[in-house]
Amino acid sequence: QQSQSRFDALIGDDSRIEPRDWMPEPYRKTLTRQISQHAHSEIIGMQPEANWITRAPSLKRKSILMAKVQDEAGHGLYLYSAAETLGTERDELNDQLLTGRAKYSSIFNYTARNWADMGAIGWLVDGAAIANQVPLCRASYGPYGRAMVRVCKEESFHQRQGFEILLSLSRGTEKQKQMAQDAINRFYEPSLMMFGPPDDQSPNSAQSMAWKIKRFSNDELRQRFVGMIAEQVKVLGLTLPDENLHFDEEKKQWIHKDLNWDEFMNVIKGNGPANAQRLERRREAHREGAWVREAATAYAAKQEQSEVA
Amino acid sequence: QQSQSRFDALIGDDSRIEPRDWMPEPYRKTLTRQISQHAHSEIIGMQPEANWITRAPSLKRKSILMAKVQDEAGHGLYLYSAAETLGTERDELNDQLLTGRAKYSSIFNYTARNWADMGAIGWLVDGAAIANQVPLCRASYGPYGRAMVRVCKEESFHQRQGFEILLSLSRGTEKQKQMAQDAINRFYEPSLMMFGPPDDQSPNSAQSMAWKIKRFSNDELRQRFVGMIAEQVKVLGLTLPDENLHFDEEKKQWIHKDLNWDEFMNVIKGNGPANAQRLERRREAHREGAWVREAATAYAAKQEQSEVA
Amino acid sequence: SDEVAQYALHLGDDALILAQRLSHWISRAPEIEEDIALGNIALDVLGHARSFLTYAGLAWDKSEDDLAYWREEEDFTSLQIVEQPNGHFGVTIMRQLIISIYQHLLYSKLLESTDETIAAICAKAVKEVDYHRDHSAAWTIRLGQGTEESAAKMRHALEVLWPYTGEMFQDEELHRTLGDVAVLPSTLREAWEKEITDVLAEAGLEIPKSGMAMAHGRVGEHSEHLGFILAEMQVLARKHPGASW
Amino acid sequence: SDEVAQYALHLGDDALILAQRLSHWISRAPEIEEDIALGNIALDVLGHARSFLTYAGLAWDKSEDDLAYWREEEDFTSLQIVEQPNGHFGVTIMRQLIISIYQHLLYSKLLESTDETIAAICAKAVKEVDYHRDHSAAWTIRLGQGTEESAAKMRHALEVLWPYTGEMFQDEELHRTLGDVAVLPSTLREAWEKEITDVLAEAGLEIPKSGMAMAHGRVGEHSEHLGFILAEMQVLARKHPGASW
Repeated sequence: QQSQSRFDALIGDDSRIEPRDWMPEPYRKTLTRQISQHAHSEIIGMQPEANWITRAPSLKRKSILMAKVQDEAGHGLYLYSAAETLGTERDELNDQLLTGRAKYSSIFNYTARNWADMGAIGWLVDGAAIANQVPLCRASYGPYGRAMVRVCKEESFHQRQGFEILLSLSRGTEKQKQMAQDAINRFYEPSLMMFGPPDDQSPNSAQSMAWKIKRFSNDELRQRFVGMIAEQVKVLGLTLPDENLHFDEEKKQWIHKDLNWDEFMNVIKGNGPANAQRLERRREAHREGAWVREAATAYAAKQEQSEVA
Repeated sequence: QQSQSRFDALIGDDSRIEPRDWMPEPYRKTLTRQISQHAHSEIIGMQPEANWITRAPSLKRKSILMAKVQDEAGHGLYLYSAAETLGTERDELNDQLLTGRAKYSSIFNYTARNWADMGAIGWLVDGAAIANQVPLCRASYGPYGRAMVRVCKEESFHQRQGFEILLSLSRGTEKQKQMAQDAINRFYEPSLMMFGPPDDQSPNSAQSMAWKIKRFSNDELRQRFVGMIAEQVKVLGLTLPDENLHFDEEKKQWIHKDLNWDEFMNVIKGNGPANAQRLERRREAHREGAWVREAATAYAAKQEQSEVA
Repeated sequence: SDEVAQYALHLGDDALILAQRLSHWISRAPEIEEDIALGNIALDVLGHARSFLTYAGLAWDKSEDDLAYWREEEDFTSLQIVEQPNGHFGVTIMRQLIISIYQHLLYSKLLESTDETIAAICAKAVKEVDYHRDHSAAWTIRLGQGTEESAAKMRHALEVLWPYTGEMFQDEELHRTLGDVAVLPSTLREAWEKEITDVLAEAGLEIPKSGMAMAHGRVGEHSEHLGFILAEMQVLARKHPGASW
Repeated sequence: SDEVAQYALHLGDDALILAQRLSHWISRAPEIEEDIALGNIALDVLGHARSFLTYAGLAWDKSEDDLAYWREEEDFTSLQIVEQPNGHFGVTIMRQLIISIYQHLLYSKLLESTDETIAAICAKAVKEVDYHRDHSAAWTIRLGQGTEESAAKMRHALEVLWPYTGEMFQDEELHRTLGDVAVLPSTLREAWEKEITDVLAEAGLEIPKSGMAMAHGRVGEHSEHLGFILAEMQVLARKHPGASW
């Protein structure tokens, strides 16, 4: 009870909870789920972009793309480490992913069908991710907040690179411009849905806000994001596939099209265009890599033994 | 001794030796080696052509090429069956191939680097094979001779298809013509070497001739072949990479360039451009297919048991 | 008509991409008999593709090769099931079982298509597809009941491929427009499910519980695999525009 | 000069094709740490490729992309060792060990190249290649001494790759022409053999007895793999001639 009040005080003070601190089990559980989902998203999120590394249309773009996908692997690692501080091992977290018990960001279950998707993913998907994540840098759990600081810094770099890809295409040939518009058309709605269901249908948000994990509601974040891209798309000379998108001066909010939440739920359930492929790729890497991990473990054990002897 | 004289009489009469007949061990051994080498050559020979199936430049050519490579698999099967009648099992023959104890035709250790190679392989390689094989249709060992009849019929069809590929290219664009000439340049010499070393350096030939396995000497066959292609190349409007190739009216023979027998021996030893690749592909297919063959065997055993029960 | 051509294109694209996938096995199969068998199937299926594409091309003054080599990914109308990677032998067999039962039902019904050419192509194709179906069913049973390893591999194959079976039964506007020329894909579902369930049951395999992937290959929305398939298939032809071979 | 450019092209092509092969591992490695490590190596090597190709292109008024995307197979001058398929992780590691020991020796010597640009590129590259060498040596030892399975896989990797090591030490006319600009490949052999033998010994592996494949990548005679690598690498760029990205 003393622990609980100390915890409440820390939260109340906007101080940070650290691994050694007592915390309520639901807080630990919620954070473990959220951080590991985030880590899984980074790892699965490598795939749509890795899909274009070998075909990148210039060496410069290939190099930037490789670096980006590699950064995502790095983010995955920090986040798994942060999650581990809450007491669940990485192997267990990975197992949750491979067996389908853990989720990851639904957006990565869409396919990266053309090169411009590398731009749209950077601009819209990373953009939405940043909008979500910047407030998380102040999340009440220390290791998570600190991991987020590093992640956000790199992500905003990625977002700019994505925007640049689209900018080059939009200033390119007619076909390139079409590719860019096509990619934006496909990623616009899914990226808006990355903020989660509307506030009145998001039951878990209130608790997360109270715990100062979450700082803004889904709709607040979505508003901020849509406002930003509505401006940026003009620079591209392209359009968002949302004819009536506008800022309602009276309500002081952006009015966007109705989002397809049925599709969203269906993708979350595992039925998106690429869920099966994404998970199978992870499982395959795990399966085919088993002998390597076993050998590394065996070797480490031998080394330890010979050091002891 | 009675057996030996009966065998000698059959050979003398140009009759056929059949599996149930007595035969001298060296005859059995020589034939087993020759037939299985021939079978291996068909199987390994699938690879340079299979390399272009997925990239064939028209659906018609793709279809013809697929059928051809498949025929080669079929020839491999007849020939393994013929070899098995001499008392060695296919598994053992295959093992000899995979472990490098058995040889196959050295020509398949060259790479198929461009589409025109599909033409050159058909015209020159299959052409040389036919020149070698037509006399084998009368080989003294019955099952071998009969297998050869079927093989030769299909091979001559393949040769014509190869010639047609080159003809289309030679009548095509400048680049296509160059491809065709390049392929001929690369396959000319290796195809002449398919008949084996010059007669004065071919120690085993005499015995094979006496046994009526071989009917013509290496040089005789090479002469016949080079005369044929020297004519045919004119129809293509292309050239053989052998400036001084001519028929010497006095010696009544074709004079061709000196062949690079050092290279030939080196390729036979395993050091050709593709030996390592060809064998590894076979080993890989064998390795990766092991579970399938095991399952088929296990299933067959279960079926047998349930029929007995 | 343009619609009939579009329909022929659907059928042709399925066959073309499937043949391309299958042909990769030639010289790599677990035993030589299977090099021949898979080669045969690939060859048959390529033949169907050529007939359908040639027929489709008539409406647009295009040859089979124009359609195969000079369209972009988004113009291909193949189902995503045929684009799925070969994987291990069991995956290829399972994919073949799924698609050949489907094609057998479809072509059988199309014998009564009011479009004579489509009916005629199917009349030849249906016999061949019947063999493909038998071949893949026999292997599915053999591997399903073979060893523990082979049974596990077949369960894996089924799990990986199942999400792409839903797309095969999606009705499109085109099918309705075409009426008796075409077959409404949804009408094949029941028979297909019964047939495959029977084979799987004999193999000791169960239909996975997983849902269906959102797949819209018919309108050019493909899996991430097709781009790689086409890059390889088209590379040589595209280096020589206008050439004959 | 044209010769210097040609030499830079050799070095650049080796690096480019190797980077292309390595990059395929990203998102497929046995553990995430290796996604990062192999990605790092690929990225370094791609960087070297870009420097060398940019430099080569100066002589011919071509950009790095002109050279990477618009040459045909026979114009590439890469060694066949870098074209070899990734295979299992052990094959990739062994290929990396072979090539990075080689590149480390080569770049170290090229620090004294009389061509300043080449020396400068190598000055940066040699430090990175040093890490690649350490990384692949550490894995070779770990896998060679790990389990029976991993040791068998490493023996297999070595056997499959060894025939392509001979080509690395072939002297060409070009090297003689260039004198102190270049390094005669044959002069690297002894040091390379010593270094790799030491690593292999520590890994419990033996140099295979197999001979060397006739390989002439430097004059555009490639293994059958390169065509497939280029088809994929160049497909998008070639669909948009003249476009900027």
